[in-house]
Amino acid sequence: MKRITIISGHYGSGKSEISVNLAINNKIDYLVDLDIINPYFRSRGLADLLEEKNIHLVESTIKGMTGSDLPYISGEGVVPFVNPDITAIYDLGGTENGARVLIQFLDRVKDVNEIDFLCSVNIFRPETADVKGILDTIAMYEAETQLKITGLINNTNLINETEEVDLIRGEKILIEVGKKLNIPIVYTVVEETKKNFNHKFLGERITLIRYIAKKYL
Amino acid sequence: MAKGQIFIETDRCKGCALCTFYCPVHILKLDDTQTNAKGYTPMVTFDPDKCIACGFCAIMCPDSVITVERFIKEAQK
Amino acid sequence: MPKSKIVYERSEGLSLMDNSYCPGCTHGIIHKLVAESLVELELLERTIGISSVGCSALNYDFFSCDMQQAPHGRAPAVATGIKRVRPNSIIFTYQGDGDLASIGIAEAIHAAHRSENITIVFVNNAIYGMTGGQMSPTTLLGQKTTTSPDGRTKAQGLPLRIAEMMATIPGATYVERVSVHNPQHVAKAKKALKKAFSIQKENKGFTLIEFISTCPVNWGMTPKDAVDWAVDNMIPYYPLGVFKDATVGEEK
Amino acid sequence: MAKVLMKGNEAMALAAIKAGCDAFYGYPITPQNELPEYLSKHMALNGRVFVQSESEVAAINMVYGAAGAGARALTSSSSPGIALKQEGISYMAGAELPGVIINVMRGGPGLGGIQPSQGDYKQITRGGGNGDYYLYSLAPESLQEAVDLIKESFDIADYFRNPVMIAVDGLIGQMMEPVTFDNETPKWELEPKTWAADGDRSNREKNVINSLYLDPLMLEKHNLKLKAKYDVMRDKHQRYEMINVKDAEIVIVAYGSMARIARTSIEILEEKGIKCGMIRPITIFPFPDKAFRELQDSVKNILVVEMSTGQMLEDVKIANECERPIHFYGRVGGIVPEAEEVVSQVLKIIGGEDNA
Repeated sequence: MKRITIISGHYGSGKSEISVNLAINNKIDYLVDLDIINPYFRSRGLADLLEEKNIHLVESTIKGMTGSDLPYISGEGVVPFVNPDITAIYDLGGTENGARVLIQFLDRVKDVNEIDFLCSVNIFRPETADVKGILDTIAMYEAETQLKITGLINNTNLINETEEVDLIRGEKILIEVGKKLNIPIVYTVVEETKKNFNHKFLGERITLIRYIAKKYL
Repeated sequence: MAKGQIFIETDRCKGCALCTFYCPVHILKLDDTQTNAKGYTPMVTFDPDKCIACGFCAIMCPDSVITVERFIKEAQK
Repeated sequence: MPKSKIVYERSEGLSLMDNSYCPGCTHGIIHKLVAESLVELELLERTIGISSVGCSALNYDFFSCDMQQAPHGRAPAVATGIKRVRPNSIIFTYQGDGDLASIGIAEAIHAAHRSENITIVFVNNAIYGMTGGQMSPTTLLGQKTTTSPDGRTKAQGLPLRIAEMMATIPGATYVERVSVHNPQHVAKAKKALKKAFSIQKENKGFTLIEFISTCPVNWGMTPKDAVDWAVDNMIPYYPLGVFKDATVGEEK
Repeated sequence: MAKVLMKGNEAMALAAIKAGCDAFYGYPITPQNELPEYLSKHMALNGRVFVQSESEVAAINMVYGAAGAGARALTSSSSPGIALKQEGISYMAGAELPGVIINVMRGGPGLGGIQPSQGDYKQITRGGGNGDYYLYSLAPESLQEAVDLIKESFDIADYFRNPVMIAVDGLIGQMMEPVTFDNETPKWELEPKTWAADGDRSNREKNVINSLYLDPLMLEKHNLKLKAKYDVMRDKHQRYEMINVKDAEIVIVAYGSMARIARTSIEILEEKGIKCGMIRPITIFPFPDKAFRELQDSVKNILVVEMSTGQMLEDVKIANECERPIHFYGRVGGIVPEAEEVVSQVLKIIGGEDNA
């Protein structure tokens, strides 16, 4: 895992849950919530949990504004880019607007090689249901951020209705995407409730615990 | 000799008298001796032979009660 | 008997019902012009008019085309809703100064802003006629109304010049102010309306014709005095003319 | 089309397209923004109309116009925006125009907050604007139900010539769930819209869309005609779901997201050996009072659970006709009650600690 991981993807591609799981599992220093798109289900709602885990949450300039749609981005978001001792995960909002937020910090990046810019893909999202849709989405993120996507996350799921064959089908599509762009599948996400999926998926497996949306599902 | 004539739907006239001020040959007036179906004193022509069929009265009538007919001279045919 | 021809008659764009306006109110003249323009341009059968709130609220009965009655000030929004789903229809709103210049100013500006293919017939008589003669945004300085009993002062706002203002909106295609105070100006006003409807027919965008109109009853004058008062007092403040014509030079 | 994973607001938008919605007019407000955003892209692709208006007031009046011209029109908003739309909604009801309004509720009053709420219950079920009218109001509990009801809602609106309100809270708008758009939904028998002022007068007399009746006798006649329509809705078109009510000792009344959470409460109570049922209103106007007549004698208490301070409570009291004690539990401010909170409230009632 590189020092900085930026996670992009359409809303519903699981960015926030993946960010929180990765941060907790890998004892990351900073979780930067740059999601100005979703008013609900954001990692900033987990301030207490993250503090307990010693993860510094960077969110709005107004602390504790879980219920806010004011898009105040904290300047603290730049810290991981300038301090080489800090590990961080950046959680972007869905859509091109969400990706655009990142641009303000990019001129402070010292070494691009320290950054993984991942795109999380769920083939059950209509926009990313096939190779073309995914390529278009990635092209859009790259155009907005002027950063190259360095890897893919296979987050194929229908929440509780996910079957192992779905993830395998998602993987096949992502392999094709990876070939075209010459990038790997870095992670495959399997919900903890689906531990029995034995298939050896490409990339590291994230056994996902739903921290954010669990109680409503 | 009249160049035309006007027809007035007397019962629709509201007696506002606007037409009377714009008639260039001054042949229109309100008729104080009668009231129409609406209760207004309607407009009448008192000297129809002078009508030049200019249409000004009809153009200025807010209630579209005036129809204007222009005579066509045989020579112009 | 000499032969003859009809040179002026009641427009078929008007319904058979008598209009309900007070004697001498120039609303009636403006209605005729709208009706005649639509008939002469052969647009009547595909026209939908939007009645607003004010003295003209009932004019859905006076025109012979399809009509929809709108809430106070919202006629341009209603017109937008219709035009977008019925792009081949011809849409006009008929709004007074209370309706358009006050409560409905946002809807009017944004219809122009989006360059909606609609025509606004804006009737400015400087007063709220229907509700009993209150001050409107276009009431003149010094003019007495039931809510400016000592005459309008600057503190109540300087009268709004709607045509000039609408002409500044980039999306507006054609904006003209006209008057109906004599037969010559009635003819000019009709020409302006026909131009506006023609622009709409060709899908060239938003058009607004402002009419200087009268209110003999609330102004407390005879119909003819009201017309003269409008000429002497309104036209100097609300000058007549074309304020915007985005179609100029287009043909070349 | 198999199942896809969609966000509530997107799913509702696509359902409207599938329902043959001709035009959308709307204005941004959280938490429903994904709905117009989705339609801004997809309406045009389907040859339909999308307009972002200058205000909610303008948006609903555009819907009023389009509906008057015979089109299937939609608008969406959230609570404060719905309040602004009441003018046009009242005109639509008065002029007997169909149309669909989606309300993704957030907390209030005033600017309130952006988190989920059911605080608009009265705004939705009492007409909302001026005058004597009601909206047929549907309150789905899941994205699938929202999709199916929206697909049907345009038919319902056309059938009654009355606006239909889709009442969901922010949670339904924002959550992700698998949905399919292939479910068969009821098709209503609809008359051609010969009344529409659509600007095609070639084969008919002129049409007028209007809600103005200056003659009191005419207006009374019109009001009674509208009432007859609402009576038909009350008599024949109540919708509700009875969950686990057989032999239940207590019954929860909850709708929308709240019902979804109460389902979990019922499961937890079942494990504790307590038989708890639920009446889930699907229409909140007409309120499903018939459901209360189906309850058995085993039901000793009723618990109303809402994300409000008791907006639906009165309707339950009226429907209950003083048959049973009624208790209430609610959270407000955008806080969604947890299933366990509802469970402990039920335990209190059964233990005699909560007097209705």
